[in-house]
Amino acid sequence: MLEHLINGLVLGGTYALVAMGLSLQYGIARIMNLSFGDTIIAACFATYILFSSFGINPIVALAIILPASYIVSLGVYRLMMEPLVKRAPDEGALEVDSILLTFGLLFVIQGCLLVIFGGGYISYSFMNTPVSVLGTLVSGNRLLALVLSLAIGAALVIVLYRTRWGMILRAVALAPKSAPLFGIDTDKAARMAFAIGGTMAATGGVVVSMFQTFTATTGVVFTMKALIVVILGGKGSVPGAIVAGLLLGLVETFVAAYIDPGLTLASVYTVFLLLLLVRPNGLFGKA
Amino acid sequence: MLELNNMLVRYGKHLAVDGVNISVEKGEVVVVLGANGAGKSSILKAIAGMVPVADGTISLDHTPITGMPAHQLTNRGIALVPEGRGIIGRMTVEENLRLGATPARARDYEDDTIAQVYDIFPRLHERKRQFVHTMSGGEQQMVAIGRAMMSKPDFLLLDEPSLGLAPIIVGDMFKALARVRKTGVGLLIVEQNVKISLRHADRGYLLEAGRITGSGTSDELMNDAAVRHAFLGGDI
Amino acid sequence: MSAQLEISNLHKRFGGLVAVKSVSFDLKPGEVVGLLGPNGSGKTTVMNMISGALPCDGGSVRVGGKDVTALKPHKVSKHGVARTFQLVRPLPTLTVGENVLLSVAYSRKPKWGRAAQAIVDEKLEFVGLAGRGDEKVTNLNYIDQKRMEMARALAAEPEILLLDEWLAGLNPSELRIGIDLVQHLQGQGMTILLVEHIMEAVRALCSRCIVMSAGEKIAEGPSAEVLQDPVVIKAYLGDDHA
Amino acid sequence: MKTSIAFALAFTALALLAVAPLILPEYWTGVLLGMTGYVTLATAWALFSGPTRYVSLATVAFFGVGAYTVAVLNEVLPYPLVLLCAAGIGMIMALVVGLSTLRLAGVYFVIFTFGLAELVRQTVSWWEVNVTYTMGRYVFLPFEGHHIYWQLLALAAITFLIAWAIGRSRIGLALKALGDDETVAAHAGIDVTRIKLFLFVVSSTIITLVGAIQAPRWTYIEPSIVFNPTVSFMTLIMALLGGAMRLWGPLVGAVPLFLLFEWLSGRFPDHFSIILGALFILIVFVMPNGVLAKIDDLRKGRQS
Amino acid sequence: AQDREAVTIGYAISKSGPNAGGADMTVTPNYELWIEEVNAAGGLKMPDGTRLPIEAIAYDDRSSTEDVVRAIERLATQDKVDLILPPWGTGFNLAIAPLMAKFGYPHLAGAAVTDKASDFVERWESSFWFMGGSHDYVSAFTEILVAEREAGRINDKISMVSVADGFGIDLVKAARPSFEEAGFDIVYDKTFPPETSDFATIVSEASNSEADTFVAFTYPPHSFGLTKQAKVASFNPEIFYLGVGAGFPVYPNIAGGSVEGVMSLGGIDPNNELNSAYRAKHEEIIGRAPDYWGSVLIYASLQMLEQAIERVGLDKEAITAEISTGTFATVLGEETRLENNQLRAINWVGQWQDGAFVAVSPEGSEGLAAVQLPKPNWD
Ligand SMILES: Nc1ncnc2c1ncn2[C@@H]1O[C@H](COP(=O)(O)OP(=O)(O)OP(=O)(O)O)[C@@H](O)[C@H]1O
Ligand SMILES: Nc1ncnc2c1ncn2[C@@H]1O[C@H](COP(=O)(O)OP(=O)(O)OP(=O)(O)O)[C@@H](O)[C@H]1O
Ligand SMILES: [Mg+2]
Ligand SMILES: [Mg+2]
Repeated sequence: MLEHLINGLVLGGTYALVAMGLSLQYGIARIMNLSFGDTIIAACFATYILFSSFGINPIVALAIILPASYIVSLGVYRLMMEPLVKRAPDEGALEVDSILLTFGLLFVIQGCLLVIFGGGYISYSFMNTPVSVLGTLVSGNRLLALVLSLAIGAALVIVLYRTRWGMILRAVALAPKSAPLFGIDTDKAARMAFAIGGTMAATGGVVVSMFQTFTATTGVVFTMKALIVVILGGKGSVPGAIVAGLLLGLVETFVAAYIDPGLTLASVYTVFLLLLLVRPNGLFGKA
Repeated sequence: MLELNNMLVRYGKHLAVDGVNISVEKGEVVVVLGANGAGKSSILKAIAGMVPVADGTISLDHTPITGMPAHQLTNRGIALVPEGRGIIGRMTVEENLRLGATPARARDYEDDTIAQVYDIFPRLHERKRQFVHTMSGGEQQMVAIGRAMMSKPDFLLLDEPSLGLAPIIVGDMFKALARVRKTGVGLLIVEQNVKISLRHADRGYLLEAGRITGSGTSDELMNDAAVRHAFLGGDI
Repeated sequence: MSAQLEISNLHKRFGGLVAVKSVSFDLKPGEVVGLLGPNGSGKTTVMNMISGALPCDGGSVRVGGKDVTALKPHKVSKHGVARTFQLVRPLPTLTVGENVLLSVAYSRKPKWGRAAQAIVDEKLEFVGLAGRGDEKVTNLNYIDQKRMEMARALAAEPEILLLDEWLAGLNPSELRIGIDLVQHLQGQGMTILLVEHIMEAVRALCSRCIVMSAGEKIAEGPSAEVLQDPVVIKAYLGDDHA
Repeated sequence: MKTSIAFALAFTALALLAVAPLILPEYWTGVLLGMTGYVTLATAWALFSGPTRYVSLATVAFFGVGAYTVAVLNEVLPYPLVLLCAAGIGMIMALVVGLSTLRLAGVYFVIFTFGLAELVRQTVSWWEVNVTYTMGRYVFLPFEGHHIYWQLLALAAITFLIAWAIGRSRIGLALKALGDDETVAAHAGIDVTRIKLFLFVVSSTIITLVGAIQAPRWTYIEPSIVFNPTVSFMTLIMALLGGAMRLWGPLVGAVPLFLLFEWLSGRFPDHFSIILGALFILIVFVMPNGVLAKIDDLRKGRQS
Repeated sequence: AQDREAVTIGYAISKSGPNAGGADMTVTPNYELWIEEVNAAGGLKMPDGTRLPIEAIAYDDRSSTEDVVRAIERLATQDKVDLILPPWGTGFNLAIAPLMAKFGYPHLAGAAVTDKASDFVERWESSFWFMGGSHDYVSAFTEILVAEREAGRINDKISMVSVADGFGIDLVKAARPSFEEAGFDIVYDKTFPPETSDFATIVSEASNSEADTFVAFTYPPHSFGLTKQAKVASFNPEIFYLGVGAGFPVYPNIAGGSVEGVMSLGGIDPNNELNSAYRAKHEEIIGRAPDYWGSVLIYASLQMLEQAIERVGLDKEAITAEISTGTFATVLGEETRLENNQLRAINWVGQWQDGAFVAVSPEGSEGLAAVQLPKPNWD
């Protein structure tokens, strides 16, 4: 029981970690980023190359990959998203545009990865060492994912709900048209939110690459898992993303343990669908 | 002083504001009167940087501010309370107000100003934890004005502030605006409620189809036959 | 004569806030009644409960003797209730004419094709939008959008019309036009519940007024009397209007 | 008058398309087949999702269920009955889904439908693994490419007819209205729930049939093959590209996109993804509101 | 056809989409390697001794069945290629089988595991099946289990997991009766969805089951994930058998080097020089080593095709007949031949021994390494 609880939280930590970035990008920058998972995979590959070809430890690699991904995301936003945001007459139009655009971006990233690395499975071993948590052996790298996601999540929640800067970000998320009247530079806020979201995707990628087998084409899986978590948590709600991520991790683990591993995903989706029916705006979403 | 010089606003081919000259001094209340669609809102939006100015200039204390983005204008001391209020429905009253103090010029006074706003609109104080979108129309209008005051503006632009307010609140609000004005803020008000707005204004402009067709002090306008006919609706 | 609209003990809670507290009143056929009250006193909420937009937490709404309390808006509309909204709500992807046509097509006596078009034209003309049916609604200015909304409500051939601050935002001369329009409807025998903050309009239109404050009915009676009532002055009108 | 000309034109086009496999080489029949499949999917999708703006990613759930029905029943029942069963199952599923999702809006609906498709796939997998003990199923129906193509073409024609009829009826108007503002629509007397449900069922049934008709082409069927989420995405993208609010929009999106995919995957098999993605990005920038809107713009531009 | 200047060979393969990973490991590199080698030698040798270079046409099927079917139609009727090489995967090979038969192309289904090969051979006479069926793999493995039990090294309990797709289910369906008939007790038997990436619970349940034998019919991501989790949880059963992926050259890295004793499908004979030469060549040209199971079989099928052409020319029917009845020298051995259009000279079980994945249960050939059990500790 305790063992499953811990395993579930550890698994959920990964989901939460991956989803928070998307929550920022979608909630604040209002970009429905279908290439989010491919950003994660790109970071996985970067970590793998740094590790296997240059012998750089993935933890150290974070110091290279995070700034790089921030800059790249910023560039992507400036270059591709900003024109769309500028021209969008309403939110619906921006949503459609961003879906189409990031769908294209997804293919570009995936295509580049395929050309450079081929389609094969990549996996390596780092921090795959057992750590005992209350008697349960969990792998170090997965534990790292949980710890990171809780730490980042806590930091984000504090920033968003306790600082003016966070309030500004939320204001942009909630009322982009009105925000300038408050003296808020909406472009800047959206840009930063998008870039931070991208950086968090990269963080997720670095950590995930340590334990998960990936290929150039597995990004979609992450995008979809992240979207599910974001939506279940409630659009734009960071605490929601964390709770939803952990919840799904627990559901998966308990179903695998007590019912049938064959039903893990089915039950994740069932829980997701049922909760949405009860709370049509997600766990933490506002009606 | 806030000064519009031959300002033009266009929506596509449609010319909504056709070369207007308007000026407002600090501590002055100026009202713009005009029929629906005359271009009143467009003027305010253009000053606040919410729509582009097609031609002409806007200057603030003789420095040109034409074409500045809205958030910078707020920091220069221009605050707009737009039609539709421009507040954040899914935040609480207090958050909206505090967020109103985002411009650097307003930060230091945040607590004082908020006390002042609560003093003027006690209802907001009662409801400070309520989400704005669940409030009644009139309550939301109060939040909007309060939020604008939070940015410590030199010039406050109000687009039909009395719209949908109960008479008692309209009265209170204009009294409150009079207090705001006493703090040295210049007010540019667009109103349909001609009687009460002229009563509180120093000067006014008449706008017809995007052009200024008349101007004068409140008393002059109040007694002007054309104004009485068009805006004071004869006998009502 | 029995009441056209009969509201008894209506109740509505939003979380901890009681927005409407056992409010009761009746409208007789052909009456134009003002529903007044300070901002946030629950007027729109009452209208929403009548039209079915919000479920009631208690009490009942009867239209022409039939209980419509638990009905959805589309069912209520079939009992002859139509409304406008406090903030205009045009349907932007439809043209002006289509906005109105919609009501015709789904009214109690639905029509489609030529017959429907005739009604649309008639209603547009009535509100002063003759010949503008093909324009985009978003191109209409504020007052014309309000007119369109009125036409849309009328196109359902209702017996009861709920007008939520339909006259707000009009300048005095426009207001005159608006008042004439409502008076015209009154002349046709329409029963109207009118929420309005413009006293000129209330005085001109309403034979009777109901005043709410903080969710409760605080006064009811002939307009002239109600508007002199010190309680109403204190809660709603303020000394300026006294 | 104009309608009858349009009908004559459409009929001629249909006739030409119908005889095409007799003239064209087999490969082009295959292309037409795939294209007609997507045109039908996109048009059926837009039938519901276009005007209501409920962006559905459940396409593949219905598509896959259609294919699976054929896989399960093709040796038990005569083919027409199999199709009928598929349609029936699709219809019932759409009713259940429709009834349960009516409260959801916007992106919540989008992701819900995606989750739904995944749930269906997981459930079918689990069922096959644990209950029927068969993972892959075989469909040995004596159909060649052009047989399948003709069926799809007929279905496409019917779909267009339905879409056209709905667009002209008061249901079409109601749909647009509730896409704009459900509250207003309800106050105008529209039973919002019923109409949404009706359209969802019609659209989903057609989608189910597309899956059913296409299944015999693959001989072997397993969940990962027929519940491939790409189908949902492609359908959505095609409809949005052409313009989901218009009758011809999905077609105008599906045809060039399909041909483009085909050409790219043949011409640049190793760089397919990159080029496709780049083109997509370009399209978003050049044709913000879909191809038809762009054409409209251009036409207006020339006139003035 | 004497005036021709080249032989066109077409294929459609998953270069993108979920199948790209599998295709990129076992199939595509071998096609590229073979074509490069043949062309480097001047081309395919014809019966008259001339050589014709290969012109390859490759399409991406984007992991979609509809696309692979259309690509075959395109190759056959539009490009009118001389020969078509098959795609990756059981489902895709079945999807194109009717077309290959219809257009008369020999169909050398390489990356496809099916127990129905005998039926398919009758249905599609020009089809050839190179990977055997699940029964073959399972019964070879069962024999090993029985021997181990008799030697007293393992108990009679087995815990077994499988991935819920065609491959995993076929194997597990064959395994259940096979293990049970051999007197084993399957104490844990679960199937998980292919998207699963976390194996903590599965490993912990399996390790609680007291079985000495752990069997996983899985794909590479799962095989890798199970390995990592087993190491973390110190789950070290006497027999640790995994599906696809455990025979990949990268596998030792994933397990942090300690792979000794892990078993899987396939395996090679380290003393087979043809095979060693092939591996060296693969590394040289493709830049990485081939896997120890499918690659060899795919490459062998290409060699058979090459030799058949040398004997009978480019006539498709003649090639089909030759492959069906001829004897060929391949990386599998000097005398490779098909039985009823199926390759049987397959190494059914392999095991990591001293850093190499060696065959411990080949069918009817020598060079058998002995099984070494129990599996030592992970590190
Ligand atoms: N975003 C826009 N796009 C196109 N035309 C617009 C836009 N905003 C306003 N207009 C048009 O410009 C003109 C002036 O509009 P504006 O809103 O400034 O008028 P107003 O005097 O404020 O009227 P009201 O009293 O109705 O608020 C109107 O004809 C209006 O239709
Ligand atoms: N959906 C809701 N959730 C929570 N509170 C609500 C909701 N709708 C209304 N309220 C509250 O109920 C009270 C009554 O609101 P209502 O809109 O009926 O007022 P009103 O009398 O129409 O005011 P106004 O004249 O300003 O339009 C207000 O205090 C408002 O904040
Ligand atoms: Mg205005
Ligand atoms: Mg109200």
